Amino acid sequence: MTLHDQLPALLVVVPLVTAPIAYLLRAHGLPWAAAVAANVTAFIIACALAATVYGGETIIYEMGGWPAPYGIVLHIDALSALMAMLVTGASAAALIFGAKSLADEVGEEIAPSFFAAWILCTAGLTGMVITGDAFNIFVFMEISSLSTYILVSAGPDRRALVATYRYIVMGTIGATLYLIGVGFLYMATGSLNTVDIAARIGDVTEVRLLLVAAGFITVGLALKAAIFPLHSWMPNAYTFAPNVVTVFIAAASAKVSLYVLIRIDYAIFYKNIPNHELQLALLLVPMGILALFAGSMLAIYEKNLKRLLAYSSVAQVGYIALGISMASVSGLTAAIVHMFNHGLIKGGMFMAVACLALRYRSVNIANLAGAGRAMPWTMAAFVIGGLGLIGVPLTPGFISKWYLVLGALEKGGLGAVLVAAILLSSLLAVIYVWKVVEVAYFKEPRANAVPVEREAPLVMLIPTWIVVLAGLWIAIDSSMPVTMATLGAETLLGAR
Amino acid sequence: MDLALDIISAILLAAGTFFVFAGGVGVMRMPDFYTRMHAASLTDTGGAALIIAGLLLQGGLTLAPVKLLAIFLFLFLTSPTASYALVNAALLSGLKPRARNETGAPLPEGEALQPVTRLGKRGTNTPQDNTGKAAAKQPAAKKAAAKKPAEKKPAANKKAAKKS
Amino acid sequence: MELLGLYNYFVFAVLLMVGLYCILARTNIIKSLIGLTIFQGAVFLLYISMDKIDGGTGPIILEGAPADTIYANPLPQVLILTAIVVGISTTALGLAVAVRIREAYGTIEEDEIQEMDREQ
Amino acid sequence: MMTIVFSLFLLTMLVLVAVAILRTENLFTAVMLSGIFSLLMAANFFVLDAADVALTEAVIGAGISTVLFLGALALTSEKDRSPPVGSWVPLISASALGAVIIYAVMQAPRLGDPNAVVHNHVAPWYLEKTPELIDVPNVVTAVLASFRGYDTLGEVFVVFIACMGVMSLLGRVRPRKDSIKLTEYEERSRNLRHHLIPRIVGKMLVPFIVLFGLYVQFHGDFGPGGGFQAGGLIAAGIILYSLLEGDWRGRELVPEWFTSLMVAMGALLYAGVGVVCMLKGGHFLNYSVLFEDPIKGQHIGILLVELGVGLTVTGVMITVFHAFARRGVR
Repeated sequence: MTLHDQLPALLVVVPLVTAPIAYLLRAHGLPWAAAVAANVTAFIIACALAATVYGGETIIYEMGGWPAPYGIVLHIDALSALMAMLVTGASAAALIFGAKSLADEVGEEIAPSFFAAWILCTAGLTGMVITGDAFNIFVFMEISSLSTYILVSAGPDRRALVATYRYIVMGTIGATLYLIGVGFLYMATGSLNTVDIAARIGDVTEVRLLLVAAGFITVGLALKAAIFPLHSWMPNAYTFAPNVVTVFIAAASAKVSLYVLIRIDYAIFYKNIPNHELQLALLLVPMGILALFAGSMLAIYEKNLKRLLAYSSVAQVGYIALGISMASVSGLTAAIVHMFNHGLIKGGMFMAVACLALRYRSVNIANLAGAGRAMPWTMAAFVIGGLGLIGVPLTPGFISKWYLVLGALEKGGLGAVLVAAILLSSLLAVIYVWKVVEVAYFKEPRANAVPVEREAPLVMLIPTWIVVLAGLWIAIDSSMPVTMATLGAETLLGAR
Repeated sequence: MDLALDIISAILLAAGTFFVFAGGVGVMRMPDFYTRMHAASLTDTGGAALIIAGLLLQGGLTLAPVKLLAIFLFLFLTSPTASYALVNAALLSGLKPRARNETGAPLPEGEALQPVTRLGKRGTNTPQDNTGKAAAKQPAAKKAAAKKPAEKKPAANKKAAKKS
Repeated sequence: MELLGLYNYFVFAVLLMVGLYCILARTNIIKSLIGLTIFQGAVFLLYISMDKIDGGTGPIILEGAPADTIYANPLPQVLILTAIVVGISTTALGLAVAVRIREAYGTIEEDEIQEMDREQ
Repeated sequence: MMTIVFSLFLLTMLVLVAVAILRTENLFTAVMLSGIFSLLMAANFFVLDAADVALTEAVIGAGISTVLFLGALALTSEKDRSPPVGSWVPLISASALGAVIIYAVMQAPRLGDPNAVVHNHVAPWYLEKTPELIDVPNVVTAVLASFRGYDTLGEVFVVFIACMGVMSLLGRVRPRKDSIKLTEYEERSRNLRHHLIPRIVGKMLVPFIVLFGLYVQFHGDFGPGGGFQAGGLIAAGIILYSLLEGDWRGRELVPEWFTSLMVAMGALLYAGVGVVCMLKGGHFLNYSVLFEDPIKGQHIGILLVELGVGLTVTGVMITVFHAFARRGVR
C-alpha cells in the first residue's frame, strides 16, 4: 500500500506517536516544538485527504485489515475532511501563535504533560471525525475530553480548577449518555459500524428502543457541544483556561460534537425512523432560538471579554443547531459552512484577546480602554472578527447567514420565523461588539492603568492576521467550504 | 467412594456457612467496635477455610484443587492480618474499648462507638474537630490509607499503645 | 415471570437514577465523584447483561470443547473492558482536581466554593 | 435457573449498596461502600459469563479506585458536610431519566434469550473466525487486541492522558530532596513502624501479587486476563509495598523516571507495532503481515500489544498513586 493509501491512518497515528515522545522530552521548549510538528503534519495530511475527496468519493480504510462490520473502518468524505482540516488547522495555528503567551501562563515544569495532552486532544478530535464506528467515536471522544480537561485546568487562576471540575462532571455525563444511546442501538441492530447500523435499522421492530437511543445520543452530544440549555460549563471553561487554549477549544472542540450529531442523526436515524426530522425540529429549533437570544443577551451584560465571546459562541452554536434542524440539503450546508466559518472568526477573535491579555494583563473590558490606539493591529483584527459575528458582507459570517436564510426560506411559514430570529440576533450581536469597540477606541485609558504602548509581538500578530485574511478570502471565494459542505450534506441526506 | 467424599464436603460446606452466618449475627449484636471485630475476623477466616476445604474434595484430581489451595493460603495469611491492622488502627486513633461494668449501665448502641478522646499531637483536639487538619493527622481506619503525614510524634504513639 | 428477564435493565435504570441524584444533589466534590462512578458502573451492567445466553459459557474456546457448546457474546465484554478503564481515568483526573481545589479553596463543598468565587 | 437466583440476589445487593453510598455522611464509609459496589459488580459480571470483565472490575474498580479515593480523602476532608439538600431539580431529572429508560427497556430482549439480534449478527462471526484466523482460545482477547485493536489503542491513550492529567495537576510539587534528612524520613515511615505484622505479611505477599500479575499478562490468550488486568495487579502489588514501607521507599523501589518511561514506552510499543504493520504493507494494526505465517503474526502481534497495554497501565497506576501520596508529605 502506498503512502497515499495510508494517509487516513497516519492522520491520527502521527499525533498519537508524537504525544509520548513529547512527554519524554524534558528540555526547554522541546515539547512545544514536538506539538507544533505533530499538528502541522496532521494539518498537511488533512489537506491532502481533503484534496482526494474533493471530487465527492469516500475513502474507506479498514483498521487491522478486517472487513466492515467486524473490524473498525474509517470513513472519510468531504464533510469529515473539512472538519479534520478545521481541527488540525486551529490547533497548529493556536500553537504557533501562542508560544510566548503559553510560556508565561503555563509553567515550564508541566510543559511536557501539557503539550502531550494538547497533541492528544487534536488526535482525539480528528479520530472522532474520521472513524466510522459508533463505539470508537466514544473512545476518541473520551481522549479529546480528558485532554481538554487538562488544558483547561492549566489556567493561572484558581477558578480554572472549579471550571474544570464542572466540565469533568458535565462532560462525563454527556459521554455516558452517548454510550447508553450506542448501547441501545447495538441492542436493536446488533452492530456498531455506522453504515452497517444504517443498513440494518430499517427492519428493526422495537421502535421505542430506537427513539430512546436517538434521544440519548442527541442529548449527550448536545451536552458536549454546549447547546443552550446544557451549556452551563462552557463560559467558565473558556474564560479561565489559558488564553491560547481558549483559541483552540473555541475554534474546534465544540464543533466536532455537532459534527457527530449530524453524522449519527442523518446517517442512521433520519432514513429509518418515520418523521424523524419533525422530532429533530421540535427539539433543536426551540433550543437554537433560545440559544440565539439568551446567548446574545448574556453577552451584552458581560464585563469579562473572554466570557463575552464565550456567550457569543453559545449564540453562534444556536445558528448551527437551527441549520441542523432544517433537515434539508441547503439547511445542512449552512450548518456545516457556519461551523467552519465560526471556527475561523472565533479563532481570530480569541487570538486578538490573547494579544490584549499579554499586554494588558487583564481581560476585563473596563481595563482595555484606549486599546484602539495602543494596539491598532490587534484591535483591527478584533473588529473584523466582530463584523464577522454580525454577518456584515465581505466576512465569513455573511456567507453562512446567507445560506441559513436560503435554507429557512425553503421551509415556508416556519422559515419566516427563523429568518426573523436570525436577523434579530444579528442586531444583538451589533450591540455587544459595539460595546467592546466603544471602550477600546473612544475611551481614554484610566489614570492608574498600566500604560501600554507596545503592540503585541510580531510572532503573535502574524498568525492572527493570517486567520483574519483567510476569513476574508473565504468570504470572497467561498467555493472550498461550500462545495465540501454541499457534498457532505448530499451524502448524508442520501441525495447523491 | 465419591459418595463419602460428597457427604464430607457437604458437612464441611454446612459448617463453613454456619461459621460465616454466626459471624454476621455476631457483627449485628455485639455492642462495641472491638467485640464486633472479634466476631467478624474469627468467623471470616474459619468459615472461608471450611468452605474451601469442602470445595477441595469436590475438585478431584484436576488443577482446580491446587488453585483452591493457593486461594486458601492467601486468605489464611491476609484476612487475620487485615483484621489486626484494622483493630490496631482503631486502637491508635484512641478508640478505647469500654468494659460493661466500667459504667454499670448497658451501653447505648450509638454512644459506644464514639471515640472517647482523640489523641492528637497535643492530645487536645476533641472528636468534633475532625476537619481536614485532624483527618490528615489520624491514621485512616483502613490500613490502605495509613501513610498519613508525619506530624504525630512516635512518643505520643507509644504512650497511647501502652495506656489502653 | 417474563418481567424477571428484564430485571437487569430495571436495576440499570435504578443505578442510573441513584448515580445522577448523587452527582446533582450532593455538593461535596468527592461524593459527586463517587456518584459519577456509580453512574458509569450502571452502563457496564447494561452492556454485560446483553451478552448472556441461556446455557452459554464464557467465550473461551478450549481444544477439547464439544463443537455445539454455546458461548456468550464477546463484543460487549470488549467494549466494557474499554469503558472500565475510561471510568478509572476520569476518576483519577477528578480526584486530582479535587485535591487541588482543596488546597486552593480550603474546602471541597461546592456551595462554599461558589461563595468564595462570588466575593472575588 | 440458578443464574436467575444468583443475579437476582447480587443485583438487589447492588442497588442497596448504591443507596447506602448516597445516604452515608462519612466519606470513608462511602469509599468503602464504593469498593464493595465494584466487587458486587464484578460478581455480577461473573454470573453473566463475562470472566475477563469481572477480573478487570475487581482489580481496577475495587482495588485501584478505592486506593485513589482513600489517597484523595487523606488530603481532603473526612465529612460530607453538604446538608441533605432537598432541591427538586436532581430528583426530577433522575426520575425522568429512569422513566425514559424503563419505557424503552420494556421492548428489550429478555436476559439470555438466544434469538436476540445481538447474538445473531457480529458475534457468531467472531466465535467462528477466531480459531481459524487467530487461533487464540480466549475470543475476548482476540477481539480486544486484533479485530478491534484500534479501540484498545485509543484506550491505552485514555490511560496515558490520565497520567498526563495527574502529573500536570499534582506533578508540580518538587519534594525538596536535599532538605529531607534521614531522621525525618525515619519519622515519616514510623506511622507503620508498630504495624509490624502487616509489614511482614505484606512484604511476603508482594512478590506473589506481582508474579500473579505477570501470569495474568502472558496468560491473556488462553484464559481470562490481558494487559489491563495485569497492569492493575502489578500496580496493586507495588502500591501495597509503598503503603507498608512508606511511599518514599516505594519510590526508591520503582523510581519516578522509570514509571514515566514505562508509561511512554507502553503507548509507543502499541502504536509502534501498528506502524510496523503499515511499513510491511498492511493496514494499520494488521498483524498478519508481520510474519509470513499470518497466524504466527497475529500471536506475536497480540502478545506485544498486550505487553504495551500492561506496561502503560502499570506505569500510570503507580505514578497516580505516588502523585497522591507525595502530595501529603509537603
